[in-house]
Amino acid sequence: MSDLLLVVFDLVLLVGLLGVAWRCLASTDLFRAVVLFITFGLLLALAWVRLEAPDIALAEAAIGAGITGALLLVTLERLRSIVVERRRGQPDEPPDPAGADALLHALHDPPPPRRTFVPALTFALVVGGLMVTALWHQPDAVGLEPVVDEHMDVSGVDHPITAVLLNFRAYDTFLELAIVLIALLGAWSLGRYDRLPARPAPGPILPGTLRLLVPVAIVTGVYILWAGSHAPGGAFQAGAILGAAGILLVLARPRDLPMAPSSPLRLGLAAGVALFLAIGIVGLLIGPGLLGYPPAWAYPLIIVIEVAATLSIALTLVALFIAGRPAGDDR
Amino acid sequence: MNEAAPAMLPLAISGLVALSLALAILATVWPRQAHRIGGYGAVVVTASVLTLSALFLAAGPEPESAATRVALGGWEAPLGLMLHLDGLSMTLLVLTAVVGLATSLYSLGYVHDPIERRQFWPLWLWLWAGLNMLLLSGDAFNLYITLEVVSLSAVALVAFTGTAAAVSGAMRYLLVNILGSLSFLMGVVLLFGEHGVLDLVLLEARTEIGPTERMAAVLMTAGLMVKAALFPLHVWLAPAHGSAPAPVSAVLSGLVVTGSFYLILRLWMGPFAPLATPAFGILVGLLGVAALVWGSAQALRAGRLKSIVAYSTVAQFGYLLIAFPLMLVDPEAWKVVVFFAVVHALAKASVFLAAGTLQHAAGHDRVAEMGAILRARGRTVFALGLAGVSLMGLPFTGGFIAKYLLLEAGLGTILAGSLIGVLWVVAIAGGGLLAAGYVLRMVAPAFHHGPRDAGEAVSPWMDWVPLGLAVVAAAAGFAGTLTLHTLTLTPGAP
Amino acid sequence: MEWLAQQLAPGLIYPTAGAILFALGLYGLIRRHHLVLRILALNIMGSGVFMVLLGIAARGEGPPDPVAQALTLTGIVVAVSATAFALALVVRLTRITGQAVMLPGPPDDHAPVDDISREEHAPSAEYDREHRE
Amino acid sequence: MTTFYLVAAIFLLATILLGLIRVLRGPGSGDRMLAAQLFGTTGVTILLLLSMTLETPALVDVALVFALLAVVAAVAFVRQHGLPEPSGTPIHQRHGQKKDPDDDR
Amino acid sequence: MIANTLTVILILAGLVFFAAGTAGLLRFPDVYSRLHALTKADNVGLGLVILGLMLQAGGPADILKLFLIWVLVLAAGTTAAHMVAQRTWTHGEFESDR
Repeated sequence: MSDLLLVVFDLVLLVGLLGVAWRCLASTDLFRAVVLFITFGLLLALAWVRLEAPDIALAEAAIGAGITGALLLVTLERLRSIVVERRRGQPDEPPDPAGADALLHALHDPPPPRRTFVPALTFALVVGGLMVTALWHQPDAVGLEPVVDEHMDVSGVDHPITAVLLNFRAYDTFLELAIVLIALLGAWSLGRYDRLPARPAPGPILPGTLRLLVPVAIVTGVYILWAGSHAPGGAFQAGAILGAAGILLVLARPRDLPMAPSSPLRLGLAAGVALFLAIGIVGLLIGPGLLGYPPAWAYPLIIVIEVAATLSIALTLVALFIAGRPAGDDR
Repeated sequence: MNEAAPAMLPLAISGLVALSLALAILATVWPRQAHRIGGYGAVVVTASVLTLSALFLAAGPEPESAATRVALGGWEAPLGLMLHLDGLSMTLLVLTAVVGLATSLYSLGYVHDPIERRQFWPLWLWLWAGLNMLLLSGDAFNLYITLEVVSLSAVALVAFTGTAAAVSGAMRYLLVNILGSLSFLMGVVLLFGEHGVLDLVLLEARTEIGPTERMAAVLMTAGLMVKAALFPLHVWLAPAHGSAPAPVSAVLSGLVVTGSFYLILRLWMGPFAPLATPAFGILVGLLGVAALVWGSAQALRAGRLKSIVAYSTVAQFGYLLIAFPLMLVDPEAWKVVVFFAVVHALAKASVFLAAGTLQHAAGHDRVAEMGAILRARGRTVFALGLAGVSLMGLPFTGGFIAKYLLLEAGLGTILAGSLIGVLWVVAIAGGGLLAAGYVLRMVAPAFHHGPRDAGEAVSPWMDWVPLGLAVVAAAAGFAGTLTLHTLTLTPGAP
Repeated sequence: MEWLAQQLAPGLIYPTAGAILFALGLYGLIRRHHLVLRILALNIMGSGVFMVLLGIAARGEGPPDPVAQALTLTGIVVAVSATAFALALVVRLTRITGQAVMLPGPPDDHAPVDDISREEHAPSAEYDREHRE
Repeated sequence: MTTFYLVAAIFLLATILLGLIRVLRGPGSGDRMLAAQLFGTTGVTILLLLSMTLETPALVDVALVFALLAVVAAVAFVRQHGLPEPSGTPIHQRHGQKKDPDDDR
Repeated sequence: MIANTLTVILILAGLVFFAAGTAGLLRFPDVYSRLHALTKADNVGLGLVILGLMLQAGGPADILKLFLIWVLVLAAGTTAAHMVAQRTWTHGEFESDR
């Protein structure tokens, strides 16, 4: 009986997921698209839970609810303020530059022309159809689960996913940290950060809530980091939670962002990657190979790398939210 | 020396990866010295790649067991990641090192502002490290990750100048790159779903012709064709390469696009080898002819120096598509195609660098008004001409050897009875003619009478590096035998 | 009833839904022209790929394949960083061109070429001037 | 017992899909954000029920993270969206808030 | 046995409040009344469900964690409701699309 109910749960969830995704892409108003996308992230986290992947659900929750939603909303606001600034000079400037239709114009995308409808639809249907047929022909389970279990005792941690991430396929995880850093270097190369325009929210409620939430977020982040070695959790989820706490602080007081001098900030940003490579090179010289750990030292080294990675990811996500290099970097 | 070499090889491979990553991190953490780290680092990386190639050749492996596979972290194939070095990746590593060194030295003179140096060099070193790792990687998912490292840093470098053309070109390039990577990743996921293994060599042993392989082949090849700007999916190339800084467009046209082509070749020689059918080959060949004609036509019409060179990249990559049907008939022809890609990358990089110097001197790069600058700067025009000659394929240059061998393979197909072979031969010869057209269009104003104006002073790096690279591109002809010998050391290749 | 439950096992429904999400994102990417919507379409395509991967991992009775979950986690972090960079680029593009829509059309030859190697292009001089007063 | 949790989870999922109507139709952007906030809470509840159904205690951590980060989207919405403050609105004078000189107008 | 029936009753009561919250969200005329529907579903609906789950929870740690979740959701609900109401009150519904 309960597996039939699980099937019902799956169907309702997937119908909701596809519906939200379709409406999100079909909406002419950008804000509605962003809200639908946040809901899409929530339903996606439920899908990962249903597929027995609590780690991924944790990451989707931390990154989807915490980082992507706020990032999209801030981007929409930046687009709006840019469009309003540029229209101030033009003759067809709206009567009140901060008026409703300025908001309308900036965050509105007219429905696409009819002519691209049929080719786009047929192309997408062909690709989707071929993929579904390929997937339905595939045999049953053929994963690497047994191989991972054989080597779990040597991996230094007893949560299989953390073992795969930080020991068996450490090279992928290292490059992933590098990609987060490169994305930030790219955002910084575009120019210095602009003042984050913010609507005033006077009154004690916002600071009060933040005073309650930010410490709890930090404690939760450290707990999730520590739980990573034996239960779902780890560096990326913890980094995303601390990053979200950082974003909350930036949103609360966008004016006085700390003017961190460039070298300590860049050291913190690259700490995860630098430490990972240093330990990897030590592994190359005395251990089993590049990015490998001598078995006796696997657990402590993994913990050190995870702490550094969490710090770097949290800093990088907040810097990506601000999306511009600090003036201190140019001195 | 002979028995020590194979033992040293795995250490040298891991050492090269660690070195290029360490340089990138050092430049990121210490931005004020980033240009010095980049300059000296480029020399060190090139030296280590050359010693690696010496070790590889000294090990003298026979073709079957040539591939050196290094288990990262000590974990063997199905579980861990393997670095994979064979003739094919060794040749392209040396190419990346040579073009990388030339571009780094050129950038020392090109990027002079202290603020911009701090942003340029970390991104460039990450791009170079990404290319090295892409060429050495032997795991399907790891290829996706290295492709992401290469594309993100390449997009950031394209948007570096900050003009409207550069940023919109970079935006289009980023969207195309992410689409290509996702399509590639979906192919990898389908293969993993079918076989449960990610390592390329293990995949090659297990793939047979089935719906999953066919769909994965379509998705991965389409994703890589988007990144390699092969004909039907090349729209993003001209605005991105045309408006990027000169050293960046040299690397993009030379290495990044060639890296994606290398991956297509690696996949179609490995896991997807049984899927290549003659009809598919002819289709790809026809796309190549279309690329050749369209690219050359655009190059002949373009108004700006860099646009000409960017469109010529699209045209020359038409050759690589034409070579695909040739490979189906005569499997040995794949070595010629790689040699052509190497020579093209060297020549294209030097042409872009020379164009950058001319643009710096003139303040603009509209071809019609470059006469005075061309007449005054003989050294750069000579570099432009020498590399152009190699692009055209005149005798004694690398381009000539490559085109000659391609023609030989084309004639082979005609003798083997396929009538379409005539089209390939005509296209290859005609391509050389068209290349002569747009190269001479860039160089011809130098021979007209008229005022000479040296324009703005150019740093010695920017003056001599294009010439050096052009000489190397031309001399690649003499290195033909060594390159083809290295290429034979690729196991699993026909 | 048993056949139905077996057919609708998560190992089959979720990969199918993932493939549909991939196609939906592809459709949205082609149709919509606003850059933020295109970035959302790419994110939805990425989620589709990860759903196929995790759907495959959930096949069979045993616990799901940890390698597939590790790959998905890596993919999610890569997707977030690419999205953040893309949004920064969109804001930069809007600041320069005034609109957040892709500019089709061939590059015009007379656009100003801001060559970073020339002397007059010196952001540090402008920075010093800014910070002198 | 687990079937009951599952029925409850399905019911809550249905309420989310119903709530989507408000997101699609909602005239003001405030309504949409409220709907998203409700979905967050319902999501937390579904996660708790699923943690009992699938017997995986880790899902309580996921619910904890969701509960924690539901605020980020709401704060980002309020601070970053909607019309900027027309100058001289009574709200400032009444609270004696020092008018932020360089706030975006 | 008693615990099970108590849990079922509490969770059912919680579901009623969630249903009321969603119905209120759909039916109420303007933002301010929808706020109340939302916050009811938060604190009472979730509260009852969490109370029901606390009976089934294993050790005291789980009970405290569930309680923490409830407190956090309360904080989130009230903050969001207050700030949206304040923004809407000061200068009208910011209609994003007519």
